[in-house]
Amino acid sequence: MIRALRQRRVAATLLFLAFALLPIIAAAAGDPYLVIVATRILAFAIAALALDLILGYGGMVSFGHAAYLGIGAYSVAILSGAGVTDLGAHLAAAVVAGALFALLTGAISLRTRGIYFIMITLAFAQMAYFFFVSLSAYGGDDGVTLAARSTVLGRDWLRDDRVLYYTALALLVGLYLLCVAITGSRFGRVLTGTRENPVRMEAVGFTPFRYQLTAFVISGAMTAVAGVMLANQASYVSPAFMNWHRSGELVVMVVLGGIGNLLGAIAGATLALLLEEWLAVLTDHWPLIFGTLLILVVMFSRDGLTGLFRGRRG
Amino acid sequence: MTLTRTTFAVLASATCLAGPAAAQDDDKLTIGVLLTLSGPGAALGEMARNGFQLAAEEIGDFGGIPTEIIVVDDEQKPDVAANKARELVERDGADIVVGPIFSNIAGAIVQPVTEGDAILISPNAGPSNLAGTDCNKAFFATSYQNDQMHEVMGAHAQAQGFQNVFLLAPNYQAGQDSLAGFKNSYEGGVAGEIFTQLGQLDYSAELAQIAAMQPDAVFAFMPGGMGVNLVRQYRQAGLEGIPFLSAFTVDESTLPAQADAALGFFGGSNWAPDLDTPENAAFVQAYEAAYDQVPAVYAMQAYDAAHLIDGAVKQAGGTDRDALIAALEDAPFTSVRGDFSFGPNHFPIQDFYLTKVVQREDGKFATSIVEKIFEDYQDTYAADCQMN
Amino acid sequence: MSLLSVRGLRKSYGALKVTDDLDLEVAEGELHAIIGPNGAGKSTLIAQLSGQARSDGGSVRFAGAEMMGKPMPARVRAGMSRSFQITSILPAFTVLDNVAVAVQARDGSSFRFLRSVAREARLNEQAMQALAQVGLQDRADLRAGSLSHGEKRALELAIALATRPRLLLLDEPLAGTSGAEAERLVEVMAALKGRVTLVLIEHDMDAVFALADRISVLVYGRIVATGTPDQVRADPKVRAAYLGDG
Amino acid sequence: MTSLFLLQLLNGVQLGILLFLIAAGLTLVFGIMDFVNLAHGVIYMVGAYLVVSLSAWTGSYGWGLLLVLPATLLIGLLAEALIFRRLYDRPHLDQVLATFGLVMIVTELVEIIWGTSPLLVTAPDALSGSIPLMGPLRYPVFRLVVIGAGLLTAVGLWLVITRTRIGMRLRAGASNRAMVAALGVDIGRLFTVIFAFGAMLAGFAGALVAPILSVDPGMGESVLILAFVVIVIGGIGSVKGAFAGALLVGLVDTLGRSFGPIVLRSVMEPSAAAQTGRVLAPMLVYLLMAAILAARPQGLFGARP
Repeated sequence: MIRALRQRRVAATLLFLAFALLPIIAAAAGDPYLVIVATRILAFAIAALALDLILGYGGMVSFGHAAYLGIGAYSVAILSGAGVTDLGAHLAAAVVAGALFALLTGAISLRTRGIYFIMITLAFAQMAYFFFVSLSAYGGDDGVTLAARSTVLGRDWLRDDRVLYYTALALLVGLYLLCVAITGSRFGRVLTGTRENPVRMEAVGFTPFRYQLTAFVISGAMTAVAGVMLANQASYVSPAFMNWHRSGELVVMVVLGGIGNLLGAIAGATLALLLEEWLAVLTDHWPLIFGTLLILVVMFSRDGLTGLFRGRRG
Repeated sequence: MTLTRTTFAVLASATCLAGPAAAQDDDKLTIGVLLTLSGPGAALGEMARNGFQLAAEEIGDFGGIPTEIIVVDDEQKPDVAANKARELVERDGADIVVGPIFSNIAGAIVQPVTEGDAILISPNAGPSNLAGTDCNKAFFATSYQNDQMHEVMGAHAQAQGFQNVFLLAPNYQAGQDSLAGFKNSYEGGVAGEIFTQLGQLDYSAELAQIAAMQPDAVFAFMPGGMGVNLVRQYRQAGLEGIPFLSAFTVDESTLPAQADAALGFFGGSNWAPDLDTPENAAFVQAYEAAYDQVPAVYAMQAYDAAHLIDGAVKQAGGTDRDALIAALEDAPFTSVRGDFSFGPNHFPIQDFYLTKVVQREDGKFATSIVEKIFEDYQDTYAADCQMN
Repeated sequence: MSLLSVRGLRKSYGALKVTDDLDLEVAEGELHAIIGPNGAGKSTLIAQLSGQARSDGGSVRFAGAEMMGKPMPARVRAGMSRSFQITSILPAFTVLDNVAVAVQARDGSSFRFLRSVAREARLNEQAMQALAQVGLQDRADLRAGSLSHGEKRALELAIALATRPRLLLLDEPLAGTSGAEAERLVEVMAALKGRVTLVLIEHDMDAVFALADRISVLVYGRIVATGTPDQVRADPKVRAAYLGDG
Repeated sequence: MTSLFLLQLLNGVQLGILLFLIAAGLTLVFGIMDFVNLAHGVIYMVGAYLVVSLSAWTGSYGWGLLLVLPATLLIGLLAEALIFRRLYDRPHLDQVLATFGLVMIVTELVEIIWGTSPLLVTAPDALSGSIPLMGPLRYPVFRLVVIGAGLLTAVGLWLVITRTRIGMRLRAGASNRAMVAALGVDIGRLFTVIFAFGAMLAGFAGALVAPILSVDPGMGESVLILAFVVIVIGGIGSVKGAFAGALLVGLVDTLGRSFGPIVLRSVMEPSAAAQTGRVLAPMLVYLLMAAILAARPQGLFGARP
């Protein structure tokens, strides 16, 4: 137990250190584009982390988490359009909007179980998708190009790709630590217990719904933060951010890294995006390989790709 | 000329070993082609790729300079496209990016390309903001401004003296722009105006309303699969007595699936396969021989884009960006469309036609020019363009 | 004064009346066993009393307060805990955490997000006490799923005890246990007598007659007899229900 | 106005029946096998593509349609044996992922085999026209065929489920899997049959709508989510529920689209009404679903969990 904790701390330190050194390596290799790809990876890692909180620890398979990416992204677009460019304001708006949407849809979705829950979260995400598609004030389906990235203290520091990258990294590390704290807290224990055996939790006096809904709201708000970073990275926002395929990809990331493993979620996001990028270069027909890989992982490994390797070794 | 696809692995190792690869040296021209090659819109992207490839094979080295062409797929996802665009410009050192097909992708890639010191040439998408207030000296379109096709149909409806036209478009930005464009040049009455759901399958509810109202004509903007559904259901509902005017709804990308259901339906366009110029005849013949399909405007515009680049590089004598932009503004090439020049907003000034779906002697379906509606027509947004 | 007072409790599945106008009084401090042939509705009764299953009608008063309509968690917080016939634990948790989470349920709010729960000594101490009561203190750090069946039954009991109930509803705590394991559990229950009010459903008649202060006999959803073990043993209605004679 | 309303009602029913055809197979697999199958939409798409190729090969749409049935049944059997069989006892999450992978694979294969352009298959001439209804209103003959086929499927399914031995097992399997196993029914075989049958229904639906709808690589996706909404509203596992849910979604969508703006205009000014209508219309069926699930989490005809 203690050893596992220490191992996790070492792994986390190494992973974040690697991320921290990446821009320096990229600069040395003369390939600044790496930083751009990596920023995108960080944004998705935040989203995967948030999804893992409810999926891995809460046992709630949300198939509509892309909606929160979109909500976060549109928080940037809408506030920027109104002249508010501050990153803090964008983050705050995204967190509030994401939490609110999660509260409303979660309160209905969590009345259901199993397949119903998967389907209803998917349907709510579609609803959000169509809402933004028909919202012509913000370009509808065409989306909005951001005039500039968010500002910090009125300065346009984030224009520099590396500053944006380190901001995203700082957010990721902060949210990772938050998730570690949450999963180890009283609340986290109730959440995990509910995933294991909801009737047992009721029989000792907990009302699972409240804890699940709270976790759902936290996760939604966190995913919206990822949306803010994604919008800044792409300098562009559109309803395509909340396409249901995106929701599927988020679940894939969490599973690739091994569910209920916060570092795994980050690793899964990294792996999935690199794989996508790499396969797309290898062949036009990359979905063929990606899909096959996905099926193999599901059929032969319980703990994602990391488990696949571990399993091989014995 | 070498036609390659970026290999991430190769690039990654190359950049690690060889250092900066993004150097823009004058003895090599790099063209990135960023099109939708997977997903529901892939058919259009493939046509454009084919058109560009056909021209590239004719040209060889663009402007006499060794040329590398890198083709990438934007997956019709704006954020993916933005990244691929940056990759093309910053990592591969593309001097020119040709793309995209869809307007929503254009919004996502125009900044990464133009701020990365490359030039963006759109073989199809022509959103109003890029033609007007957000016009950009490093952005060119070989296509049209989106509204123009709709304005053609509006003018036609006006000329026909229609008093009562029913309007139909999907509920998204391009759909709303399209109906606005139609009404720019049509002053008669509107029998009804319906925005359908994006990707809608079944149009019977709308068709029932049309049947009940018996308008003089229907104007529809239903690109891709939606157009296939609408056109077939329109015919099956027995409405063919009501003239069907459209834009981007019956063209060579969808006609194989619409076939005789679309016969006699009207469209507005800047071109049709039977446009009578020698260059066009050669292009259509070569294209059909190479790809066994009738080209649509997307293929034609990408074909023109390649020849435009060839001419501009020749005139500029290299890949210097400012010289290239200046050369591009002169449009130093012969378009298959005949007369072609750029307006101050870098959108074409060209002729527009009323087209009609016909079955050719070889049994294939194509659009055919009925009459010229606008001559040397410039879009209405050019006035808003303050290019610096 | 009864701690638990049940009046006219009803529940049916379709035409089948599982609980049929049932009355039951459980006095504070007693160990009240409920016996009856298979299918008499014993487990359903526990489910209804604990709030897990909805009742069609009647009244369940606990310590003077009406419990009808309240969900299970609320009844637990009021002081009514239960164990399950089919072992219900958190298999991936350690034995200690299984109990500590029950302690946590009545010890302040669980909407605490940042402080590490593993370091909350008070929770763990109380959990250890509950484990000691059932003799599992040596097993505290094992995964609960890895325990033997008898140990799981003991853990189940420890979890219920950790909620500090005034009334404990035990649904066949000895189900599936071996002789030695059963003996241990009977000792534990004997030790609890007098400190906690117990309602015990059990098939092991030796255990029931050894432990119970009073016994109620449930047949087809009704209590047909209530009394001391000796009274029940002598009751002809009970003999009829069990032996089919008389 | 009244006749238009009646026609729109008919259109709503027709859309509903179309959705039912797709949802029927899905609800069997979801409900009885407790299996999340995202790949249902692509099987529907494959059915449509196959009918295009088979019609061209046989020279007749009718034969093509008939041949699609065994073909998709075979595809169902194959997919079940290779992949799905291993996933029955897995958590829903695994099923979601594996079938998500399958969606990627099949979509890509379809693009490789048939290309990305929309394809065409035409119904026989006798069925492609329209018949006069009231006044200027006409109704396409093929729509009537679709309605007829949908109703036949519904009745056929109802007969199979209520009147046959296998149907009895299906019903029992939906309510209690362990009990059916205890009765000595080979659950594995039963599931193979249900799955292949579900695939065949999906393929049939795809083949049936191919003459009205665009046959393109995106067609499976657009109906999949609507089919989800239908079966969630109706209650997962209930064919009756799928029928009711499909009709409800069809009617709400069609009537909402055509008469919603009129209703809105009566309570607000025209431009605001147009804007509101535009935003609300695509969300309508999802709002309907949310409302129904808020009141009945198990759907209209679903068993209480």
